[in-house]
Amino acid sequence: MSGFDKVVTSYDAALQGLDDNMTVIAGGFGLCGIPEGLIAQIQKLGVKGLTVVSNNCGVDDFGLGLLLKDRQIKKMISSYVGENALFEQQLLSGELEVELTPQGTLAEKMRAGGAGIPAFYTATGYGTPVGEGKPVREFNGRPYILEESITGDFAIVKAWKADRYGNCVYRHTAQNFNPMAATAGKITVVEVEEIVEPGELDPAHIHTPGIYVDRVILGSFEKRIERKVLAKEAN
Amino acid sequence: MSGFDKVVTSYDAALQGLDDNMTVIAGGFGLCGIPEGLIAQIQKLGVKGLTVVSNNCGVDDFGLGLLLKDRQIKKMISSYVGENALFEQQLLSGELEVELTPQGTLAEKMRAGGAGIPAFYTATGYGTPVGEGKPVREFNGRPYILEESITGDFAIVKAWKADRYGNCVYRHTAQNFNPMAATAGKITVVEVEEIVEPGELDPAHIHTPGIYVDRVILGSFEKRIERKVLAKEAN
Amino acid sequence: MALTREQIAMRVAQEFKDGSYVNLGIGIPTLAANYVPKGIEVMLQSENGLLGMGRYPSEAEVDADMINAGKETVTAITGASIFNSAESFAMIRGGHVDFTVLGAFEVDVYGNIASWMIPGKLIKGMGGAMDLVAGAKNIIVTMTHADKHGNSKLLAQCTLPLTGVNCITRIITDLAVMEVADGAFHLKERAPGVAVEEIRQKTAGRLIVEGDIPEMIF
Amino acid sequence: MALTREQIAMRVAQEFKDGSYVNLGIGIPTLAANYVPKGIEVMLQSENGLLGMGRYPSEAEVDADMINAGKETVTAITGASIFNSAESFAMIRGGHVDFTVLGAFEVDVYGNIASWMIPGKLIKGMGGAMDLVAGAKNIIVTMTHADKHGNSKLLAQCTLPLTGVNCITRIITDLAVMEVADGAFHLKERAPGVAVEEIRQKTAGRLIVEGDIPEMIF
Repeated sequence: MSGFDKVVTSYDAALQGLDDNMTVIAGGFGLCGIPEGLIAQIQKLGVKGLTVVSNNCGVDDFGLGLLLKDRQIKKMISSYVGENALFEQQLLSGELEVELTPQGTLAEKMRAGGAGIPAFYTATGYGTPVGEGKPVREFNGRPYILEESITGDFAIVKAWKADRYGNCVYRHTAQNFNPMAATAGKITVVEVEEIVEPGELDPAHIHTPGIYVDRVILGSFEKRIERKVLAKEAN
Repeated sequence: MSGFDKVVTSYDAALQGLDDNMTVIAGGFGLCGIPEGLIAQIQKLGVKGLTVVSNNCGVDDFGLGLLLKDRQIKKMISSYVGENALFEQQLLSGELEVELTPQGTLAEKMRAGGAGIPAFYTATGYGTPVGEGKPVREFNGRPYILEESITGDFAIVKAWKADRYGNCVYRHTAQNFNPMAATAGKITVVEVEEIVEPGELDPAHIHTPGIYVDRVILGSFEKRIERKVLAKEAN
Repeated sequence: MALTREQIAMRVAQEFKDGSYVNLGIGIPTLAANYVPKGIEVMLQSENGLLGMGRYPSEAEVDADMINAGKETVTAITGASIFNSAESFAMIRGGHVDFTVLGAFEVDVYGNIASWMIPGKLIKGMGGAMDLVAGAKNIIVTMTHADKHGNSKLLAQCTLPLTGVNCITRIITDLAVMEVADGAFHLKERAPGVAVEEIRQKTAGRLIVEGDIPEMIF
Repeated sequence: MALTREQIAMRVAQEFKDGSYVNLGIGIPTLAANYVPKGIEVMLQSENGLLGMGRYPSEAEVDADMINAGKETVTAITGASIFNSAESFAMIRGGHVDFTVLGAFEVDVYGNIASWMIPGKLIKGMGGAMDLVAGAKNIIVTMTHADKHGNSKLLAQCTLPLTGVNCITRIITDLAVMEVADGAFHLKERAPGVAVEEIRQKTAGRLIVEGDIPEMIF
């Protein structure tokens, strides 16, 4: 099935077509489950004016923080951006625009984008700054706000294993936003720890079916830990 | 963790609280992945005036068709009800109300019901009888209709395996509507082929986390096949 | 000569591009899977939750838990994935399926399609058809050009309850291949031996014929 | 005496019912996990996609792919499930989590809560807090009754940007347990040795004190 072979062998090929002012949706939660090599490649390409949709924006010297450092990001759509001094500077100086979005709404916006749902109602954010200017409608006596979906020119995703058809599985909590991001990119690129042959992944337990995936690249990962906390007593 | 032990040992206990005029959401696609024992128990209980939400309504003498036979169903919300002569009779005689809902909209309505999304926009059904009377809104120049979510007093679900905490996995295409149904019941009851101990199911590959499940019962299944079609040449 | 069901299916299969994801409706559309041209590979999506649908099973392979959207026993190819109905229609509604092929009672010059209900007769329901026509990137309608009484199914305006609006771009009948655009059917190919005049006669909606219309090649 | 952080956490833990699913915010709420009463079992949900969060790992168990919503390394209990963020917030938004415990800057008599932003200072974002207060069945706010300058955090109306409206029903501070209903705080318990008068003084919003107010029991 060569027509379905999504594997590319260089980061240049993985992000071919990425250009200035595009929207990039990135998987990951904090530094967990982030497509490290794809982020590095975006840094290397030097594209500017990006809108980046990601729950967080990395830290100063790792993850999406690298793109902040090089001033490649025009706008962030995130739920929490608190681990980043550069972010603070660029936000206060007006260089960086930020659209803070509740975490669950952000996840649902990505899912909706991939699923052809242009908008949905949620109680989250009603009566808060998040709800300002958004249509309100009552259902069963409770007010809800209308939230629109998100799609991107590119989605960059980190999976554990993928087969050549682009079927992916994620490891532990490195799953997080990755499956939704994968559905919402016009071009979806997945960076993985291991490429397996079709049939090696159990069909009933594939997290991201290959239909969502355009390119798969074998990466290598530092997997930096943001907050290492240990049990007080050893087991 | 006895507080989380969802296993019940009788069908009476499994459907305790089910009463006349309630809404029941049922998993299954055709006769595939249907909670056979729970349906039989509803028949035995003889409750009347039910609204049943299910993609199909079984066949004349099996699945939800049994509840039609005993005139227990007041209203069906389904996408396709074409395998059932009784259904036809009751519909034409005005005994049975039916709300035909596109299959993808039906699945999304159940998911939304479980996920606290009261309504969503979809292009499906716009300009057709399905869209009549529903609010319309344009996004990027295309019209979409507003569809409201569905929840039920009970959800009846068929899974392959569940552990005592209610974590479930489904087998092959018997998954279908079951995971969405499981999220959308005030009381969700899962009938399974096998009960396993917590830890036996891989945490990353659980289809329905136990938080959605109230009761688990070990069933036995006939698994009738609706259309057995064989390959022309033997392999 | 009007095409047989098999020939319509063969012509449909010529539309597929290598590496496409395809959802095939019941009937002629399903037959198209048998005629995918050499060198072209497609992956079949079945809307009950299967991507990578395979052939029908042998007696030993029959499994009640493994069916397709037509409720027939089926197998999965190596590299298939299986998922729930919400995920399946997220794929469909989200435009990730490249081709949808389905039958119809009527199609009109605005790309409207009626395929699920004939008032007065039994209402069986739309199943996944409304989602498919609302979501797929390319929709191909297959049908006979006229019904058994000779009434055209290609209309100025559909008369039956619609399945979807402004969504059909390509129609393959027993007589012709047509595109739908700008309020008209555009004749692209005719069945071998079928005259343009016959197609014109059997097309009730506005038909545009530009230049020489080639015969289909099989 | 005002309660310590640990004592607030202990009192919070008394709220939990056996077999409940609980989401604990950062800080005092997280401490509550250490004080769950004997005979009561709760399962912890972490909104990054983990149901059945366990203790912190040993050095050998540390895994970069296994973190909680506070981005700390963590473990899972036997019988846990792990899922994506959309599924995690489907649980939260859909009302499947029984208890949410979180801190706040301010709460008012209408059950409004402000907990995520102080204008003029850095905006870090709301994370999952807005979803949690919109979705959970029972929300418990933990905080000190007044700030370090003695200003009440229990107001007639919140002054900071809100996290959610009309959602808080129970507040546990270093001085008191209160319910929020009908436009007032209702005093239910006081910290051992703390007089009703002190609570009244430090509560800016309308406080209703009915009958004898018992001391908390630990």
